[in-house]
Amino acid sequence: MGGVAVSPATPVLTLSTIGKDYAAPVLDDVSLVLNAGEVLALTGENGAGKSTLSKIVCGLVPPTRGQMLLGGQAFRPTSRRDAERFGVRMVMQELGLVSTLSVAENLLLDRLPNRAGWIDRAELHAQAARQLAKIGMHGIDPATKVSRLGIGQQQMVEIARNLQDDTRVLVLDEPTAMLTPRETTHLFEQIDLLKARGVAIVYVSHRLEELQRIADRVAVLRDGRLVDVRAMAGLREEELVQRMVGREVLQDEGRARRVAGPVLLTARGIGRAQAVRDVNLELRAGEVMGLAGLVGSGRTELVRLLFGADRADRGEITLHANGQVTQQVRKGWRSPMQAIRAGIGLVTEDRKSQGLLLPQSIRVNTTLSDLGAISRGGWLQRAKERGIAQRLSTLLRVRSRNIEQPVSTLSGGNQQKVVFARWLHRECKVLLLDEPTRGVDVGARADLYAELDRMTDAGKALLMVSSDLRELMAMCDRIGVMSAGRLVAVFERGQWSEQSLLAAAFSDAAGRGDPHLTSTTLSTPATAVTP
Amino acid sequence: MNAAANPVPAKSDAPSASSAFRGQLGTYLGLTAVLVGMIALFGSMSEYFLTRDTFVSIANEIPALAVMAVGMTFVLIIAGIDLSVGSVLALSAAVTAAAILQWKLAVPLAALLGLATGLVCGTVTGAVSVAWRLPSFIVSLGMLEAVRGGAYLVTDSRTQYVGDAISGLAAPWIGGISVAFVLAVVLVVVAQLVLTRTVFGRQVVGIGTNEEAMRLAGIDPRPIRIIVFALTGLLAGLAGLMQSARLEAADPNAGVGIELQVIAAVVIGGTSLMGGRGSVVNTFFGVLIIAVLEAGLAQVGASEPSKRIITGAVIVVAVIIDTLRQRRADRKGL
Amino acid sequence: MNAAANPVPAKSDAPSASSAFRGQLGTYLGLTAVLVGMIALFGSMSEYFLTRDTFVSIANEIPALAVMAVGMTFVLIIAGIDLSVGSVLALSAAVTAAAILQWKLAVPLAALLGLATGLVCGTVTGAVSVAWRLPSFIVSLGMLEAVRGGAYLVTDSRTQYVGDAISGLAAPWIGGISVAFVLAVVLVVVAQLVLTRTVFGRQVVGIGTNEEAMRLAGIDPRPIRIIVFALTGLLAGLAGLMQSARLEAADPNAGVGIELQVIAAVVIGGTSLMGGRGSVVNTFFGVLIIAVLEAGLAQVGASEPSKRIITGAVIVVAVIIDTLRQRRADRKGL
Amino acid sequence: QEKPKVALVMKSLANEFFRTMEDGAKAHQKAHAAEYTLVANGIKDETDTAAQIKMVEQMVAQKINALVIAPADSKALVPVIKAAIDKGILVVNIDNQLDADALKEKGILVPFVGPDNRAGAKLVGDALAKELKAGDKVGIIEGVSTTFNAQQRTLGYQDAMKAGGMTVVGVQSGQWEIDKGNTVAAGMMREHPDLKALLAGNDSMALGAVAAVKAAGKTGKVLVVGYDNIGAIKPMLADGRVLATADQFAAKQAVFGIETALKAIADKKKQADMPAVVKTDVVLVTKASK
Ligand SMILES: Nc1ncnc2c1ncn2[C@@H]1O[C@H](COP(=O)(O)OP(=O)(O)OP(=O)(O)O)[C@@H](O)[C@H]1O
Ligand SMILES: Nc1ncnc2c1ncn2[C@@H]1O[C@H](COP(=O)(O)OP(=O)(O)OP(=O)(O)O)[C@@H](O)[C@H]1O
Ligand SMILES: [Mg+2]
Ligand SMILES: [Mg+2]
Repeated sequence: MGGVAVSPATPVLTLSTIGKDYAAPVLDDVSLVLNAGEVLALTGENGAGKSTLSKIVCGLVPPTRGQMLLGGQAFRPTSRRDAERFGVRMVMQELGLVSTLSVAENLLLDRLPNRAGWIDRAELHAQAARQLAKIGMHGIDPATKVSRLGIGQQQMVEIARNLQDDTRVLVLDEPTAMLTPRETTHLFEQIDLLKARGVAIVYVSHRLEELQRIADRVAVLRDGRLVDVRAMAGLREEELVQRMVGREVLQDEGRARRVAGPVLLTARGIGRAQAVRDVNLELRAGEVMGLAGLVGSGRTELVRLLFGADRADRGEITLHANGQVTQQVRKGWRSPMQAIRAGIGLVTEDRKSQGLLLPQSIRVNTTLSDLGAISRGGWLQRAKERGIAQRLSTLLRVRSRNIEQPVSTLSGGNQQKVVFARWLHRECKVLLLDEPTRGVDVGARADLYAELDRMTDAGKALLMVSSDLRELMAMCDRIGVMSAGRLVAVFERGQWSEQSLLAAAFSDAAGRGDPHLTSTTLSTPATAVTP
Repeated sequence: MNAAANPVPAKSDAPSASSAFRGQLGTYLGLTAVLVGMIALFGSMSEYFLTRDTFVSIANEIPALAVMAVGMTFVLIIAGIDLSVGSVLALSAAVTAAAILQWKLAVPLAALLGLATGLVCGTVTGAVSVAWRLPSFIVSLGMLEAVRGGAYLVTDSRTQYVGDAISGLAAPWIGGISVAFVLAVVLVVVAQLVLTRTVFGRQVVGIGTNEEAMRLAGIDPRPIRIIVFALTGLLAGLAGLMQSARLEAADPNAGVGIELQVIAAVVIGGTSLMGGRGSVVNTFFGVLIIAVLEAGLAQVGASEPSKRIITGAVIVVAVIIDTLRQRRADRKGL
Repeated sequence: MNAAANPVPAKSDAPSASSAFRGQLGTYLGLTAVLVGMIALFGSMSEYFLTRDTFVSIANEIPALAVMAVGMTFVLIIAGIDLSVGSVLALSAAVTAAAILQWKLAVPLAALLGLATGLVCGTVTGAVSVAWRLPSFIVSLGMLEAVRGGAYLVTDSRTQYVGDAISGLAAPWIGGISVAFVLAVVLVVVAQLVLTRTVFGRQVVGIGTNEEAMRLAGIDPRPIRIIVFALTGLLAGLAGLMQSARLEAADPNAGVGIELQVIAAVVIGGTSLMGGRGSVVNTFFGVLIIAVLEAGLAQVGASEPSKRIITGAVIVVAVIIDTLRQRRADRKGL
Repeated sequence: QEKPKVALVMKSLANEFFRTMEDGAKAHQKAHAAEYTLVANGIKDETDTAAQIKMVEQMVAQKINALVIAPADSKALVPVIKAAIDKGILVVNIDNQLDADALKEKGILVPFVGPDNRAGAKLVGDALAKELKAGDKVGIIEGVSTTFNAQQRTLGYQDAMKAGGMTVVGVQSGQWEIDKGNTVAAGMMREHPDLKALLAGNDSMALGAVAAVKAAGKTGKVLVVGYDNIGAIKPMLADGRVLATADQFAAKQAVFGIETALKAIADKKKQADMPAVVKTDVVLVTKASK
């Protein structure tokens, strides 16, 4: 349906000349009006200030300058709690759940139903179930511990937590970054309902196709300044990208297949318990293989086995060079160290818990994968280290004050770039990338793609897991599809279509007669979901 | 279409009541095995170990340790630590004794004063560490020293003999079991319920797991932290009363070094020092293991070096067994 | 258009050397203030405190504590803890003494044997906690007991008089300062350089910050953990030598409870118990604060209760002052 | 009829004094193996009264016939001793005398076999006084201040110093430990550069004091005395770094206690009929002795 403008605009929230300084200004002179019943998309490059602006609205961060008006009254929330009293709520970019508590307890964390302090479990679970039902999570037992949920389901719980009846303003900061198409669909249905109730919604995302589907207006931030606000209807994607980055971004959808070189890595019958079942695959020099599949289909598990992050319990991995077998390991690698020594790298899916040393600097995080290269006799060579970190950080356009900035203070997308930079620092022959562009903006994505191209040109083999089918179709030479732990199909460039990929993704589940997984909308959110 | 709405079949797992119970039993399996093994061993080494007398005397020895361990479990769950419990125990006992002997207060009033002393000490530890956001390790280490000094002052560095005025708490009751033991068991049960069934308990677990998330959810962690330390102080005070009831005296050196024993009991029970995870009932098993070990070694008359070496080994082995069992269960559970 | 294309002006600012130096000095400001304050106070209370003798004798008393604190700093940085250092100190001293007195080994050989004992103890703690992934708290608590038992066995629970065979380490050297002190200072400097300038140091800090990330970056955390504990054991062994050199005797009860003092020194120096952050030089300041406090209180002849109360208060206040200063600096820094 | 079973409960077996006591008792039992069996136990930490009480309770559970105890605390052990007596166990008190008032309140009598620490300390103090002049400054390093023995020994030292006209400039606790004794001794010498002697409550602290004297370069100028006559002190006595110490015959004390108990059992005596006090010897040990 695109963005059909909602009729008479009643301003709910007005921002005027909002600014925020950390060491340097990160937001400056932002003025915006948010109307009842509209979805305002907020977009812009990584580190443009989207999350910061959202946090200011929701009381998490005090603005350095400027005022806000909520329903005509001055609005100066001092905490998230304070903002929520006024019906201003936020789904944060980073998960904020308590992993040792149950889903129900997380949903009602600050208002557990109780009698004199004793929790009323029946009531707790009933309320939680109602809230989960709202976003289509019927099957989840509210008593399940959050630590047992997948990352996508956790995100849904986080969203469910903020769907309160009294909400006037709802800010969603990259809510779909970890969701599959189906979950995204449910979220959009919910957003439509909220809109109809007159809730004003701020929607932060890098997925431009989503914005087409959901947003009424779009606001673009660049370097902390608002560069454009306009109606979504009729806006072409290229135009939007141009606004965001201030430059042309190459979109090579119709690229030709790269010339594949010799096989570098083969996996035969590799598997681990039920998560990955006897997968065979080959990675060739100079090409990018994609891995598509639903959440929990085992893609992450598979790349972790190929990297030795988990130990396989069957199968073998073989490395080749110049047509010769150079190394063969039964039951996979013993450890990541062994795999890395053999020339394999992995950009992990969860950058916070598995990728980064958050309190440490960009420099330290970048050089971590190969300390040998920046040391002599065990002593670090600081100048050399700084040089390398500086070069990579500039190359990937990491937005930071300097390379000594702790990565914990970087924006999400820039953190992702630092993880990627690490594997540019350490030369590897085979690079495994698990959702490498999650939370990365269009411009930076293009930079990253260009970097991947350079790597394939240099004869490296790449394996890329992504939930974004468009990205896979744009980048890959072959796409493997996983379903319920099996690699069910491998498509060559030119042979695939969105439909065929999705059909494969659902095939195994369907084959085993799982009623949950058959008859749903098989598509990316951008195209097929439209009612 | 609604059925399809749920991508992950979420394993339809409201664990049924009976399986939950089996699960619970499972959790105690590792520790129970260690305990039974130890009892069997000591039984085979000493003809009088497997007698009612032995178990009654063990039961009457543990209340002080158990009560402190209950508090310490909560403290460890919020990722804190309280090294001052031993000193607080001594000071509370000292104040009670002084109240009876010097200030001539009635016994119940004196006992209340002792408990209040514990409460105040705990509150100070909690408040100081919260106010300046200091690690509770260092604050409670400071308290360990300072409160011990206080105990010396109050007792004039001499054991104060109180007599049987307060011995009621330790007096044998049903079948030789003392009131203190019953009280300790009741406390364990209540504390476990509080931890799992109350708003406060859930907040404690939440703060230990992800304090920032709790804060963002609008729950102020600070008062909860302070309350946990205050309760631990109160329980250490109670332990002081229990101990002086047994000794009929207040010893200024009571409980020196006991903090490590208390923490060992809690950790043997599987509570994590990193916070967020713990169970009071499991802690009680840890207390039992330590108490049985101590009693058994004394009965068989082990030499000092072998006592030490065996104690060290048992602590580590108990944790290894429990950890391995836990891991097996986790793997099956997922 | 190009300017816009590069969102990162990358300000070419590796912080200049001089500002880095000023930053460094700043870090020590809080602790220096506490230290100077204490010295001034004791100076005003005792006419003989501000003399060369006092400082020389303090300098000669601290090496053992300082050396153990260096090891403990590394252990805390990897988010571990080692409670066994006091027992290891005693056992190493005991083995050295036994080697000299009973097995009639040459003194250097005996000293090496003592150091090796420390190394082995530390390696065991590290290896056990790594192999079964147990909290080092509990493993080292087990070692605390078991190793102490070993010390009793080796000494037959009797203080062994060694005489001046090994007293060279503690003998006054330049201006009354002992070799041990110089050694301790050199160790502090070297350890700080290792921590900040070597691959090993970088790995230690990384493991303390996010072990899983390190593993996935290709660094096996296990050997590094074991090495850290092994080094700590070795340093505790060295402390044992230093202490027995100074006292000319190996006391089976040496170092009882010293683990808390060592950890206090490290934490006063700002190292986090949660891992990932710490500085050996700051630890040394912590050691100085504790040593000056102890020596000062002994010199002014404070009573036992007041010693305790003052010690507790100073520990907490020192940490508060340092924390406040640190926070101010952090705010300015960002 | 079975052999009687005697339990010996001591303070810390990590302390040389009690180790010697234990060895003496075990040797005696070996020599009289036909007459009785022995369970010897000590606590981990000398001041851990509660642990010692537990130990007594465990011994009662072991159905012993007699208990020979060196109480960690002279008052706090009385209730549990009363409980043991009520179960028909004969109790003999050694080393550290139980508090008379507490015993009276409980209405029990417990024979004491042991030395007089105050008198012993006075012996050592007198020996030191001979080497000093009236008006000389001395410092006392006390054991754990809360223990009865520490207090008695300090009193004995003070008695002797008062008699000799010396000035006691300070009493500080060295916690019975060599290292703490060293720190305290060093502090006292700095504060009183004209200090002439250090009186340590046990030999471990005396060892610490000797090291401090050496470090201050005052060997021979500051005299040191100790108490207990442990093995490590002998070379120091020989070369004069320690002037004197006292021997309480640890090995014999336990034996006397055990013999008192065995005799009562043989004579079928009741607790109340046992002799009240058996004083054991304390002798002064100096370079000259033996
Ligand atoms: N606590 C902080 N200290 C210093 N700088 C900060 C802090 N928080 C954010 N910044 C900086 O503010 C800028 C804006 O960050 P923000 O998270 O708002 O970006 P974003 O637009 O949400 O980016 P992304 O798309 O990657 O999520 C970034 O350059 C970031 O480094
Ligand atoms: N049925 C399920 N219920 C709950 N959790 C599940 C289920 N299936 C898989 N998971 C968990 O979801 C996570 C995702 O699985 P995995 O990483 O192997 O697949 P993926 O295809 O990479 O998914 P994602 O898109 O989330 O990365 C895993 O941690 C897995 O344990
Ligand atoms: Mg963001
Ligand atoms: Mg994945």
